[in-house]
Amino acid sequence: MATQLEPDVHADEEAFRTEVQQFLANHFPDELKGKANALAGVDGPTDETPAQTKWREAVGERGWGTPTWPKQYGGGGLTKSEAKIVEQEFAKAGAYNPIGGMGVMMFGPTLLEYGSEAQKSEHIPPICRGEIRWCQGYSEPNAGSDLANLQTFAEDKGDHYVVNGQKTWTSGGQWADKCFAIVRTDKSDKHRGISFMLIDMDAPGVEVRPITMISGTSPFCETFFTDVKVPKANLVGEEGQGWTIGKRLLQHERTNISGGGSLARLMGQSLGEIAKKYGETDADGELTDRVLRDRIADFEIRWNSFLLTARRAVEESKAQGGVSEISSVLKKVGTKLSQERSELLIEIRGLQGLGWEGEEFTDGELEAVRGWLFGKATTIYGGSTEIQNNIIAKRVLGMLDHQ
Amino acid sequence: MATQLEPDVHADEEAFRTEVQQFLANHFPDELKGKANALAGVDGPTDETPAQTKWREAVGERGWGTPTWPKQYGGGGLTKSEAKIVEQEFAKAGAYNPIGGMGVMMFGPTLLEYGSEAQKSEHIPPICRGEIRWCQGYSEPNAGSDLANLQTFAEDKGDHYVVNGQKTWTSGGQWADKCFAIVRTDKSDKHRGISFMLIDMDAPGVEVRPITMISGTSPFCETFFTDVKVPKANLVGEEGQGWTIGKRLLQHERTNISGGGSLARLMGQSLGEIAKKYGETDADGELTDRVLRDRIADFEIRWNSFLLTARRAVEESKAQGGVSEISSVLKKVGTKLSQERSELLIEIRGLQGLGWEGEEFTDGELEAVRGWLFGKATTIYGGSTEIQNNIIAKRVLGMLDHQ
Amino acid sequence: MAVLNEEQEMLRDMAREWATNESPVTEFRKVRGAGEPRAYSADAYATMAQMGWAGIIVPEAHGGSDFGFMSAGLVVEELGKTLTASPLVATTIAASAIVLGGSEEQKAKWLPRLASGETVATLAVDEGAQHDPSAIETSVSGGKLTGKKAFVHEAHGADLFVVAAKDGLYLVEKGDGVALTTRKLTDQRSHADIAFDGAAADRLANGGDSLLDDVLARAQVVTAAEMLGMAQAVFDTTLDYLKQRVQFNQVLATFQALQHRMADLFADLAQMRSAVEAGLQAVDSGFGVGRAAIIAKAEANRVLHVISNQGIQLHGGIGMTDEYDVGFYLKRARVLEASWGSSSYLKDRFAKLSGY
Amino acid sequence: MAVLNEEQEMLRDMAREWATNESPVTEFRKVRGAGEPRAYSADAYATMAQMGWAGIIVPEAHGGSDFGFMSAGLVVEELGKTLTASPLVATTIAASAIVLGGSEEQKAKWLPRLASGETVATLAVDEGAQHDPSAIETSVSGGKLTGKKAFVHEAHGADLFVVAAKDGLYLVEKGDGVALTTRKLTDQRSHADIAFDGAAADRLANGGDSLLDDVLARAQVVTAAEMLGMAQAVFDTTLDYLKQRVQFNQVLATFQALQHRMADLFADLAQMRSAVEAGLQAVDSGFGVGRAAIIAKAEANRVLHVISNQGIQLHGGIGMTDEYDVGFYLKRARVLEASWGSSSYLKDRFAKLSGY
Repeated sequence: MATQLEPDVHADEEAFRTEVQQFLANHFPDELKGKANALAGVDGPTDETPAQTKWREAVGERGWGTPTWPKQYGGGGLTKSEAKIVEQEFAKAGAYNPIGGMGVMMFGPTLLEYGSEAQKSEHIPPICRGEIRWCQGYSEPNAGSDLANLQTFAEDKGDHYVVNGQKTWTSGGQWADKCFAIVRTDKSDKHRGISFMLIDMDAPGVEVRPITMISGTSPFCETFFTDVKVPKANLVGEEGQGWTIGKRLLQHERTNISGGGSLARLMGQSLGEIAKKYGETDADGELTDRVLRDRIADFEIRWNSFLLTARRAVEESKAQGGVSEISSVLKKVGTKLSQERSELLIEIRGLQGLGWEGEEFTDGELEAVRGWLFGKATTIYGGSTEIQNNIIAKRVLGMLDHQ
Repeated sequence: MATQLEPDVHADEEAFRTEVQQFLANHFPDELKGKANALAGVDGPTDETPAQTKWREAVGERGWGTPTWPKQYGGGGLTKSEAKIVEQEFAKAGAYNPIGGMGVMMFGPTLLEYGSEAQKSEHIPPICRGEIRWCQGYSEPNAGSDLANLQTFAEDKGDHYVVNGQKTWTSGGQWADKCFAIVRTDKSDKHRGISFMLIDMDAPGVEVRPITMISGTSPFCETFFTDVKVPKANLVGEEGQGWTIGKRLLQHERTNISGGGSLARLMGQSLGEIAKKYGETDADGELTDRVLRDRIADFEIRWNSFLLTARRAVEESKAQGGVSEISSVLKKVGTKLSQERSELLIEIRGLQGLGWEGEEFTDGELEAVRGWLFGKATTIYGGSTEIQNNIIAKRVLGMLDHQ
Repeated sequence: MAVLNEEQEMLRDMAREWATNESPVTEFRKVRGAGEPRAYSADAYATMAQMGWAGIIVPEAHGGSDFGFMSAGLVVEELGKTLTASPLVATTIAASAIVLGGSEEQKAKWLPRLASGETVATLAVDEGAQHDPSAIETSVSGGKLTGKKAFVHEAHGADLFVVAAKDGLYLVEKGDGVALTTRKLTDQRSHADIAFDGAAADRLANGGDSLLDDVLARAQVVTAAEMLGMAQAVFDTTLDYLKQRVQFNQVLATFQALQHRMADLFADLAQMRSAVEAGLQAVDSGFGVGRAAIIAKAEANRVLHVISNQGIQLHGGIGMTDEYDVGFYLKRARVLEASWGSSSYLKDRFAKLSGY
Repeated sequence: MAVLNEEQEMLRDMAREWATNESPVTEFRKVRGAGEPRAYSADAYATMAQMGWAGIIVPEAHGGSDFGFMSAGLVVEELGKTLTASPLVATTIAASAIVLGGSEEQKAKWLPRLASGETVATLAVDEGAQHDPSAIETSVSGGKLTGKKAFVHEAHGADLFVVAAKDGLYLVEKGDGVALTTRKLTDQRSHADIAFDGAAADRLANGGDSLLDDVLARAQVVTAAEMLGMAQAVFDTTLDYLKQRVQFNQVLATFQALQHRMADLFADLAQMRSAVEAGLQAVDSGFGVGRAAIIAKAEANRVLHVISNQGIQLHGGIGMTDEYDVGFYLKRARVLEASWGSSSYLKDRFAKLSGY
């Protein structure tokens, strides 16, 4: 499908590629090579080294951490193919993208779509520069899967709201500067009584209590709001539009959970290879434990099939110009398989695979245990497997209550 | 727990044992040794050989085919321990019990409990003599799991009813003399509008159409009733009592499906032994296919555990003087396991395990295929697995709709 | 499903229309009723060949359309949906062996006949009840092939056998030294053991050492395509049934426990379709064929097994009757599951290819 | 559950009352918080021993009650329900080795101390991360034992080790030539690798060739009893939670999909209980012990695995927090699943004993 434009595009792209290479040579320090973005995770605070700070600032200035976001708000303003080049060159140089977190993954795209000019100008640039961390104020003790049941109330006081209530599962709440939250502004209408607003985490009346998880980490908080003043300027969209905006944002979350991205990284190493390290092999280099070998192959075949399904969902969506109906199964299947993998990984290692701490365990072993435990959450948050099943049965298969 | 009565009881029992042995010596012909009761199955008509007829008549005359039923109606009138002796001595001699079928397993016990004196005198003796075959008129096309939805209607005409409607899954309907049926006598009350009545299969207006199953056999029929006259004498219990009586009868059915009896026979041969015939073994006599071996062991461990559960249910019921709550899982678990076993049995044999007919397949192989297919019904009839799950969740676990 | 080009869409639509209108399951009932060992309608196969389906993977030079395996899979899937009995799959697999391994002369002789439907062919590899291409005893000496092959698909209608011997694949024509013993399986299609006793054999000399593996990969993906159609049909039928059947004054489809089970099956079916389509595409692209074919057939085995069982259970009693079609899918399913590699065989192969 | 005699009912009720009132999971939280490698409360264990629980399988002549394994299992099950941290299971297993294999002198010396709780003992068999009694390298020469044992339960509190060497079981006291390396596992209980370097060892000379197998069978059934208590507790807690938690204006327990899952778990739990109780009874009767113990532990592994996972899922987010107890069961579950035989080890043994 060659077109006559190709040579020119190609030339432009090569020039841009050289620019990125030059930038990396000038700004990316060798000592950070192969390191991951400390800001990206939700499970730890961030004390940046001076080198990390410098690298973040350099990327932030260019907007290349959010490459396709509009330049006027601090994004890179790049085309998709340019963004691809940035990604490729960063990868070649072993450089991480220092801009990340929920601001980039969820809040930014949503605000770009629904925010006012003033809001975008205020909030997007610091995200692009990696200066501000956002957290999500969605779930409440009695509004988990049934999110629309939320009770946190924002009372209208003229030029501001006064917010009272409690949020839970606030990811990184203890380290966040700001919170995007859905709150109730009208008690008479379950869905249309919800509004989307932005709350300063250091405002008086905001209290944060980290929740320790079974994995021993505390990536989430309970967040209590007591008479917290929120200026009306911090309402995104209209009053009552929060359910629509909030759900749009959840689509970004779901894509992140199921979307191969983190899962594919997680699955980087073949279970077969790991099993060979921990168990016996025969003269052909095959695992002598044929039962384990069978189970690993069983898993990996299904995992491959899942990757093919994820790819197919993308292709179908592109071709149809809408979301493919099989996208509905990705979260359900991907999270189940990643949990299965974690269980197998532990089992392969026997008791050595159940370490909690201590030098007798490798980092990989300990991480696998934390990952196994923390991974139990993937079938619960972002729409539990049960909710996914309801959605598939009712919306995709048409198994409606009334027909 | 010796008591002083023991010696006498013992002497009595020994005398009875001798009587049974004598009876067998006099009446059981060698040519029937090891044969099964042709009448017991639901899947074939019965052309008895003269020897079979003689043996049936001999046992029928004594009432030993229904050993604990009252003597006045043609039963054996034996105590439980005497009945045990009959069973033991028959087994020793390789003699089958020639009295069987739905009359013995389900209808007889129910009629003995709910029938009038006249009904018992009329219907029980021919059952004890193995002269009459009964079939079950329960399910209808729109009353399967939801049995109470049945529509077959019996109109009161003074001294008789006129029955119109359709039954399905009438086991052995094409070979049966009589049918015990539940029919509607009152359209205004779902449960209390049902009555239990006895219908002659050769009455005018009764038409029977055998249903061919996926296994190729036709053990069930559709039965059509068109203006069939049923005398009021054939109503069992009161009008409107049919649901109670009918459910009681189903308890006998359920016991038969799950109760280890037929299942234990089915499972007689170890899967491991069969697999050794079809697959390679190593020097220790172990299956070289370790994956298959693991799956067989996995199955057999759970099967053993099921047998232990069935035994525990009996022990608990005895000790508590009521039905143990774990009895509720027996049907669900037993039928699932027997289906799993059938699938494994086929898989062990590869394509040789999928024979439909022909001399290149052994009888055992062909039976396994029919059994595999027919066995799919066990999780459907007698209260499907889904119904069992509802019962367990609601009645045993108390997960009620309103609480 | 996979994104198709225009040609493929036309082909798929044509196959769907034909299968739905001209070859619903009642046609298979007729074939079964006739009780011939060949177990297909020659007229129907002639029509299929006229529509070009027997030549989809055959080069244009030899009378085919060369549309490739993805296209062949589309047709086979549609035929699988209605359990159409025909030697199309067998002939396609056999043709692929000639395309890969045949000399120009062999291709010129056979491929046009296969593409036109004039000749039916089939692949004979296994010598026992389990798929095991490493255990071949059949041998050839002086152009004469001797050995026993077990459970050969579509053997009764076949004029040409592609036979695996110790040292490669051979073409053997029906005739002297070729004796069939019918093996009637639950699917009530054509299967036979074949005794070759010094039958004239013509070697497929091209295709290199991997010829047998390459042909088996094609057998796996095309069989998986048939299984995909079957699984889809059982799923669709079951879903329809649940939406119609009322119990306890409620449509079955509204029971949450059944909704969640259908959601599980829907996800399984999505996985199966991705794997099967990727397997077919891999054959066309030539990239990673062996592995992709194993994934395709393994997922087909796994998912069709589950769906064929659940289809029966969710239909309840009527699913157990011969009058309903769903049982036919169950019986055909197990035969295909056991052909060209059971699940454990495939997992063993996958592990081997993955190096563990 | 099994039909109990009066003695057993009293014992079970006493254990249940004590565990519920004196040793709920908050007590384990205290132990965990204290962070000592021994990981149990000495006071609590002293109380348990006073109630006679450390001597349940010890003959009366040696200070025990000789109630047997079924009785020991009842107590262990109750303690498992509340995750009571104690060396009771380890000591019971070690005591059984002395009962079976000890000389009169050894019995007289050790059993009274074990029964009174004065001495804590544990069994050390495995030398790697997987249970494998066929791979023992530990050897004894001139009464001195040398070798490495891995992941020994309750090692930190133990004064006495029952150690498997190539030629049998030996008693080794804490002290010279015995060096512990703490191995902190997810259950945050006491585990350690032990290096024995010429430690004084006293052979258990009775019990015959099958001594190790017999002791391992006892380890399996008692461990399975702990797992049974854990599974029951997770099941009960989850059921309670589902009956209380409201979502979408509906109590979770009324959702049919959850009802059917709980029915499945209830059936699994019934199977597990039957297997575990039969295993304990088999040890007491002496009939079919090896096989019964494998069935018990295999079912315990299978069912606790499923229930511990489902318990988390059905609790939703709060089940993921350290504040809720359900995660503790999950973490302890995997450690016990891997101890004295993983599921695949047990299935291999079962097949061996069944002759295939």
